Amino acid sequence: MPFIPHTEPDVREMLAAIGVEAIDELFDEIAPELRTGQLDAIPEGLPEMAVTRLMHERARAEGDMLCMTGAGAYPHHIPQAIWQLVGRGEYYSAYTPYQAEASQGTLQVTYEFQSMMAALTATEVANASLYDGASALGEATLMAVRANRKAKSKRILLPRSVHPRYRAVAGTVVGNQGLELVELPLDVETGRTPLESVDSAGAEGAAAVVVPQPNFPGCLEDVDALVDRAHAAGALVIAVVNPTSLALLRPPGEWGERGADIVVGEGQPLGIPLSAGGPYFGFLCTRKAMARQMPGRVVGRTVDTQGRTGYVMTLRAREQDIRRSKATSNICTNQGLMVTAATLYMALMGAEGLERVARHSHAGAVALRAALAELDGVEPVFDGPLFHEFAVRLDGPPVAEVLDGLAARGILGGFALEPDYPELGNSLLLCTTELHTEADRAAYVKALRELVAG
Amino acid sequence: MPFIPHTEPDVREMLAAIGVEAIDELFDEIAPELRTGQLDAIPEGLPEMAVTRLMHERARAEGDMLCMTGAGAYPHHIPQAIWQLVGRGEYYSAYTPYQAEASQGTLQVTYEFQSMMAALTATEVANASLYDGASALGEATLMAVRANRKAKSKRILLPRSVHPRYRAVAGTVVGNQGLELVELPLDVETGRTPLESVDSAGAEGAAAVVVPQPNFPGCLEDVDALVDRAHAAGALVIAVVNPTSLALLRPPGEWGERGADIVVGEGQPLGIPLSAGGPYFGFLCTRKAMARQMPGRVVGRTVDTQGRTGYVMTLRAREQDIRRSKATSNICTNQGLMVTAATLYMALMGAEGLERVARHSHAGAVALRAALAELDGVEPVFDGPLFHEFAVRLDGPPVAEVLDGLAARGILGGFALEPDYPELGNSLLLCTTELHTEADRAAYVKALRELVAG
Amino acid sequence: MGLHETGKVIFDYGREGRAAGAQLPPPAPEPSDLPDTLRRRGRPALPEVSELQAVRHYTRLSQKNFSIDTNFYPLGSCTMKHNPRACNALAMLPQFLGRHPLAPPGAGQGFLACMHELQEILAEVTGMRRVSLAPAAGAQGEFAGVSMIRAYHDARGDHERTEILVPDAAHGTNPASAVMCGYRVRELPTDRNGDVDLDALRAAVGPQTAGIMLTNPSTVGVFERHISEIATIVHDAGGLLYYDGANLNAILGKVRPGDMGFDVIHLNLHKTFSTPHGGGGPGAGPVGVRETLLPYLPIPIVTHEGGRYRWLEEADCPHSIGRMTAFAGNAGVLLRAYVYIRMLGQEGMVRVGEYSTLNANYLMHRLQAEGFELAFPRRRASHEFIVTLKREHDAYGGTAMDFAKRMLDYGVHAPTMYFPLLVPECLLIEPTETETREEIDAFVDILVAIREEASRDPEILHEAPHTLPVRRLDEVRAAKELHLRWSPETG
Amino acid sequence: MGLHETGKVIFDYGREGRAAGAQLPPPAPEPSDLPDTLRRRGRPALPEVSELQAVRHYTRLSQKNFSIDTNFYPLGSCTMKHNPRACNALAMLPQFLGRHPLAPPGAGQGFLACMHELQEILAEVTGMRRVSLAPAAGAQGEFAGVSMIRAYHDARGDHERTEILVPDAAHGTNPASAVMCGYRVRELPTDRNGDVDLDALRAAVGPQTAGIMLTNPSTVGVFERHISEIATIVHDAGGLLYYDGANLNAILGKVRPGDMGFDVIHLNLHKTFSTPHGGGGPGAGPVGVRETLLPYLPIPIVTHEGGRYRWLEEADCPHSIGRMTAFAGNAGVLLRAYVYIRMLGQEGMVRVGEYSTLNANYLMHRLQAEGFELAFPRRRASHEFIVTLKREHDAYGGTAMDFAKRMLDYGVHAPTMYFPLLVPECLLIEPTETETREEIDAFVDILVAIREEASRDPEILHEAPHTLPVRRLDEVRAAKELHLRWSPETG
Ligand SMILES: Cc1ncc(COP(=O)(O)O)c(C=O)c1O
Ligand SMILES: Cc1ncc(COP(=O)(O)O)c(C=O)c1O
Repeated sequence: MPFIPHTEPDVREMLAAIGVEAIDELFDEIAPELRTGQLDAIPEGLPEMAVTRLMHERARAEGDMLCMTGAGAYPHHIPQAIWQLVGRGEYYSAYTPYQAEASQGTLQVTYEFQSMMAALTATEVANASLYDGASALGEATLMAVRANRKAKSKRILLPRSVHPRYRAVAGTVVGNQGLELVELPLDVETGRTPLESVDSAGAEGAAAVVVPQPNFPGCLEDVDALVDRAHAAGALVIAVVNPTSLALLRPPGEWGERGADIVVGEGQPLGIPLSAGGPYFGFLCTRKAMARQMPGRVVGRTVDTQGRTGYVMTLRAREQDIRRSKATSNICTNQGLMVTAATLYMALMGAEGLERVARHSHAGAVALRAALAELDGVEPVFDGPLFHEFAVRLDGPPVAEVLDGLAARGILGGFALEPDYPELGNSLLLCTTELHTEADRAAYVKALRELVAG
Repeated sequence: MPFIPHTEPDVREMLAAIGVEAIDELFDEIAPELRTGQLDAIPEGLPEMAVTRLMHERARAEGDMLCMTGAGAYPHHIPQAIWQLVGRGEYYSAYTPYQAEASQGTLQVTYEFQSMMAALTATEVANASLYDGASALGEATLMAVRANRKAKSKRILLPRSVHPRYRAVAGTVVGNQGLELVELPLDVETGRTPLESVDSAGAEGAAAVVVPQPNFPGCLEDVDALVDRAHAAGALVIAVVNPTSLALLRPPGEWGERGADIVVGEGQPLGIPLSAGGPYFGFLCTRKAMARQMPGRVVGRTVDTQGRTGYVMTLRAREQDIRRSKATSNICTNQGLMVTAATLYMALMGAEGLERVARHSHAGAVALRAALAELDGVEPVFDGPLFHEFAVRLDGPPVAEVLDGLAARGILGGFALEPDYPELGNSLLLCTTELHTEADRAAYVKALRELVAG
Repeated sequence: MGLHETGKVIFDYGREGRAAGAQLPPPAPEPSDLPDTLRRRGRPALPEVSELQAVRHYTRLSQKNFSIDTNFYPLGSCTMKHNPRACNALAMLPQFLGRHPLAPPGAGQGFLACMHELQEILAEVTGMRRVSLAPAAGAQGEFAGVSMIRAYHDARGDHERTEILVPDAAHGTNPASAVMCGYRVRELPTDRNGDVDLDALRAAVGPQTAGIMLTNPSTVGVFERHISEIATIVHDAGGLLYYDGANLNAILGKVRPGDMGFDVIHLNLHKTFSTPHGGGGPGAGPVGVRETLLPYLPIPIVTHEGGRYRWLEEADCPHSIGRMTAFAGNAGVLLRAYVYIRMLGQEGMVRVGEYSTLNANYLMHRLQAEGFELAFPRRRASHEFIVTLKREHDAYGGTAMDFAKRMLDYGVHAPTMYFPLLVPECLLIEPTETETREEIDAFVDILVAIREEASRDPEILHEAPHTLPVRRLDEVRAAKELHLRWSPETG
Repeated sequence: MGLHETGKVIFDYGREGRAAGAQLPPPAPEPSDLPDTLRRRGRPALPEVSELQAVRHYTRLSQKNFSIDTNFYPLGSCTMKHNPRACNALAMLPQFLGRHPLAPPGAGQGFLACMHELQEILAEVTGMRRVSLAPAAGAQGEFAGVSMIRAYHDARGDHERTEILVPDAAHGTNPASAVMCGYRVRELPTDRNGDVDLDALRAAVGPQTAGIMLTNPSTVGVFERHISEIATIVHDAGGLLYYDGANLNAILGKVRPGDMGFDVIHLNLHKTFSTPHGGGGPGAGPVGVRETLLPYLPIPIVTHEGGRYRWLEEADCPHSIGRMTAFAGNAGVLLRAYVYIRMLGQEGMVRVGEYSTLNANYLMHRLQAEGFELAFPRRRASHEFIVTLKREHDAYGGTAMDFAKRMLDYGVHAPTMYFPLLVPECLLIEPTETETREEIDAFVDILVAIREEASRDPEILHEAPHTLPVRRLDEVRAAKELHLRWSPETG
């Protein structure tokens, strides 16, 4: 029997000990009419051997493309050590560290993770993960409403330059709690959020203003000014950042006069494979003073009865298992194993490695944008500074067709912007990382030239 | 610096502590004219990222074929747990267990392995591995000469039905030590070693007779008679067996009246990937009375000062590090990690699993031989019982061409016998295992029909 | 082991200028085209270590964890059963790992095929019409489920329903999720036998009732016998029934939530379908619905049309409650569950329910025979059950916590303690179907031995654990001092 | 940890009829076409366990090992340096694992390309004309190398050469390999400074000399300074020089065996090129030769002709000494070495020699400064060096063995003990280049602390280890009772 170790005598003796004749008697409290019949749609069990073959076939049916699409999920090199360690049974098959003394491995890793994330974002505390970047934004808006006791409304200003999926998810998450998400426009000239829109959309009395950096169309916002305006109006600032970019860009804890109040983002670039969209993890960092409003778990350092250092989950009274309907969030299971991977990633890369990753990613995007600008029928949508993504507009064939053409050449060639940003026209969002070589970029330019000219 | 953790201050302070100015001074006992110049043929170092891409490209350049070739290396399902555990740093990155107290993991695994191999072969003791099946045969012949003190010669009778590569390797291993390897013929009718040849080739006075089961052309030898004849002549018997087959076939410890004296074989079928030919491992089992003549390491059970069970390497006085030129073999580094994998394999499969593997492998071969016998221009070379390999002769095109044709259809289609066995003509050795489905066999039949008819 | 236990954090191994040389990309030039105002000034305080140092530190750290792979782990409500290794290996084939979430369907029919089959199989085994795999965990599944209930009422113009009923013993996520969906929570008492108090339910339902959230078997380890009555009462009042699938393991293949009258459910693939807990996550919390709630399922969902798989997204599902995460949920977890299910098959699934129930009832009877007190002695155990140590506590002073900590010394992870709250000094024990009878018997022996220790010298328990990397940890101090990060200045 | 240490063997977990259900193939019918005389009668006594039981047992067992990944491991002569994880991951890509050894070249140019480049790189870094990757370990490389020496003399009709010279401090494989090649071994003494005694060498060579086997740096941890004179003496006598590459790590990129006058060499990829030791193996022992020995290289060898790679086999190399194993040696190990070398590159290789030497000399000086006695105090250390604890032994009674066992308590693996035999109470210490200065300093502190313990209470040492899964084990009893296997009858 797959995964069940019982022998026939075991079953017989166990039933005898219980005092029943057959396993089925153990279900005798269940009304007979409720009992399941045949589960016809479920295939017969296969030995591991057959499933192995099946999954290898399915895997081969996946393409193996040169990926130049980012749009929220980024191909980076993942040092091979990471997943060999993360897959160790002691990490992989442990539960949430409820018994701290028997979980110092997971707990210390989480503590180290929090330390690294706080350092990277220049904030004071980090939680132990949320589901992903998008849901983290949703949680952050709820947190801001709780934390900003002076705010007169549950209004959140949410720039259009934030990832459309993040806005959608935030809408789903907060939609039922009376929060008002007010969209700030996108300046189609600069690709940024107009500073004045913060005031005109009602920062005054708002609970928070969201500030993305880099923003979704690949531009860099004037974060200092946005933060200061928001703060001046009494709103908190929720930063949405790409963690890799923080090796190059000013960390949100240092934006403007006082820095962002809550920082969220997608942790995937930190050692997590693309893996069709998940599991990734969302991170959330904040000021120590606001730690009690955080959603999700957090690990703290303490001592044992002998004075030795140890780690425990702490600030537990915020959580659903203790506070139930009054918890700061309903999150329970989080993305712990991904956090383990990210901790290893940051440990292996260090500041130097992360900076190199960021610089290569950036330099590649700058070079590619310049090369594409040379092509007839292709034009960068924005010309301001960027991190590692940028938009180009195509004169000729519709983006959807061009993407198909690129796919036929083995290239996952970008994200079509028009469906979410009609104002940007027939345009495409592209990404490069340290993985992309000059030859990769040249291959992309060549393919695009053929498709746009052809 | 790849893999070197030294910082600049480290180097400075370490040099100061030593009392030299530069690292190069540490090489000042080496005559300057010996110092290496540029190593021009060695490429520049690549980051892991680039090597990862390179190796993925190289891997993709490998075919992905339906493998119906055995001939000494067999595709079997390897439970996924095995290599996930074998790759754990504690097994992977440990040395030979010289400090027993700090190596109980490796030592106990080896002890369990020895127990399983002894059970499988129906012998009393097993060593902790040799390089592979072929070199194990070489070592076994040397061991037989040492052990058979009554033998008047260093003659070993070696049937032609033994794997040609094994015979070649045994020749290499013993060639310089005055052993005489006398070939026993192959009966082209039955595919077996003629019983009388044992006597006529000089078993009397020989140190040992080698008995393969199954033999290389896929036939089953009359092991009982061969063993009894050898023993009657005063020769020892060295069995060469496929470990999977022992779930179905009489184990060598029970051949004839007294059983084989030394049992060797290739351990690859027990959970080791094909991996282009290695690392595999050779096993060697024998009677307890002959244990002191064994080559290679062996682990024994003992107790610690508190009476607790523990494991150590034992019978060390046979080994090269202690006995030097009088050692039973020069082997030092063996194939330990493969033994760990095989131990896990046997633990997961158990007798039941191994028997199922053997039965499916066998049944597939029986079915495929029957199906091929129906084809025009294809004829089984032998019709006696087999384990999971068998030979077919082709009427039409040369085997080499047919193999090319099969390869073009994505099938690794068998081993050409003629170069090693001209007496078998234009024939092909085929293998099936539990991995091969009916559809695989049908695909093979179809492809062969096209190639032989076409 | 022993004297070499360092207690160091990774930062302690760092030295300025040290790096994992081969793991870094090559040096890169200073970017010239970023305005200074946007540039980071100082470097973040990340570790500066070699690959070996990182490997060694995190290998050693891992050894400080209990896990299924090393210990019996009968943590009630958590279904800590074996995580088959094939699930991990096959979900991590390079092509799956390399798939971008926005890859077009044409670039990856293999992955989509797995997702589609998984949807179908989960729908069948729960008796639901259709399943969405979008939610990332149980709690997010609850959120999605209750959101669908809300969407359903809203679509009917029924805006007066403001309350969700939740039994007092429910898992904390249930009330928390209901609140996140904008509902008030009304708690229902549990009766002496562990069932929902039907009179209280009748008194509680009304036009304000949006629905009820139930786990069945419930969190007190018994099957809710009045489930059909409950369904009728709630449905009659116009409310819907939400099924929290965290305990499905007990009844997998034996009873289906759909047949019990539930309208919407979530599953915890990281419990019933054996994906790993990973020291806290990730999980996956697919939701399933009856016909009536179909339009509201969260997106994306895989469909199979004309021989091809593709995602259904906003345009296909205009009434969907929306997206749960930016992409398609925890895809890698879903692949693991798919592999597990394919290995189990129909018969295997039924056995999960049978043997998890057998193990729990056997363990319950053995403990009872040894004189331990059960919370619900007259009930069958589901896949778990509750022991109360109140008697031991009164007699010797050892608390459930003390027992739990002492178990760690004996090499078994402690059961869930003090949950549900309504039973004093309780342990919620869930052996799961993948443990052997011998392991269960050994667990009984351990509990008996600890009780004996408690009667002889309660201090042994109170000071436990004795043999782990740390002794009992000071949680109060952790919360007071809030030391939540290492920093270069303060360590 | 603690009380749960079971000491069980895998067989103890078995029960009749239990199995790892999903890992087995489906049941299979009884084979009807095998004669009864050839059929197995009873079943072999293999474990009958579930996947979880196996995973748990072997996970726990692994934790009882010291390893590079968990501990500093300065085992002299063994080069226990970091095994980069990329080497493991990339050598285990499914396509490499799936490659049949008899696959035609057309089916796998990728693998062959790696092998060819590896041959070329190893030839360059050793100063040899060509390399064969066939030998499976160092000892097999020695065997191949000495066989080639023999083939060379034989081909010249020079059949009188019956002796191989080997320094007395040589590794045991050297004399053992020479004997396996049919030679007599004549030992050469080592002089007070660790060099070969040249006078003794001059006296020993003659027409009977087939060759000499040397390690340089030698097994006493110093560079043989008279290597050029030795080469001249042996060559003048008509003998050849064999280089045992086990210690190449110390001089990688700094001096090449070919430039020192060696005619044939082997390498231990599992030392210098960082492939894992795996608790005993597998390794790889490629051999390289000068022009004169080219025809004798063991097969197979990869060649690159007309843009394609293929194996050279018997027909291509009629004078080859033959095959070492049935197929192409330890291919998976070779792939690991290839990945490592590509990451190192030219500069990285030179650094290996430099930093392994730096670490050894630093550690040697620090220990000397702390008052430990060096075997060769006037010599540079190579990548390793010898400390003699004779003084400590005389003063306190603690042996090198006692020191070694006590080190385990401090969490470092002990150095090689009592080798080479010519230095009493010695430890051969090799820190390798991948360890940090802090780790080395900590090691010095540990040795000082142990010496202090020895002076205070030698019993602490004598009873060590104290903190490991077992205390000191009885090796005499093991050899006497010869309990080499578990059996169902006797346990
Ligand atoms: C009964 C019950 N409901 C809901 C949940 C929440 O599921 P998750 O942790 O996946 O969010 C849990 C898990 O802890 C549970 O045990
Ligand atoms: C100096 C020396 N020579 C030869 C060998 C033998 O190499 P292997 O163990 O790979 O057979 C060793 C390894 O232990 C060694 O240290």
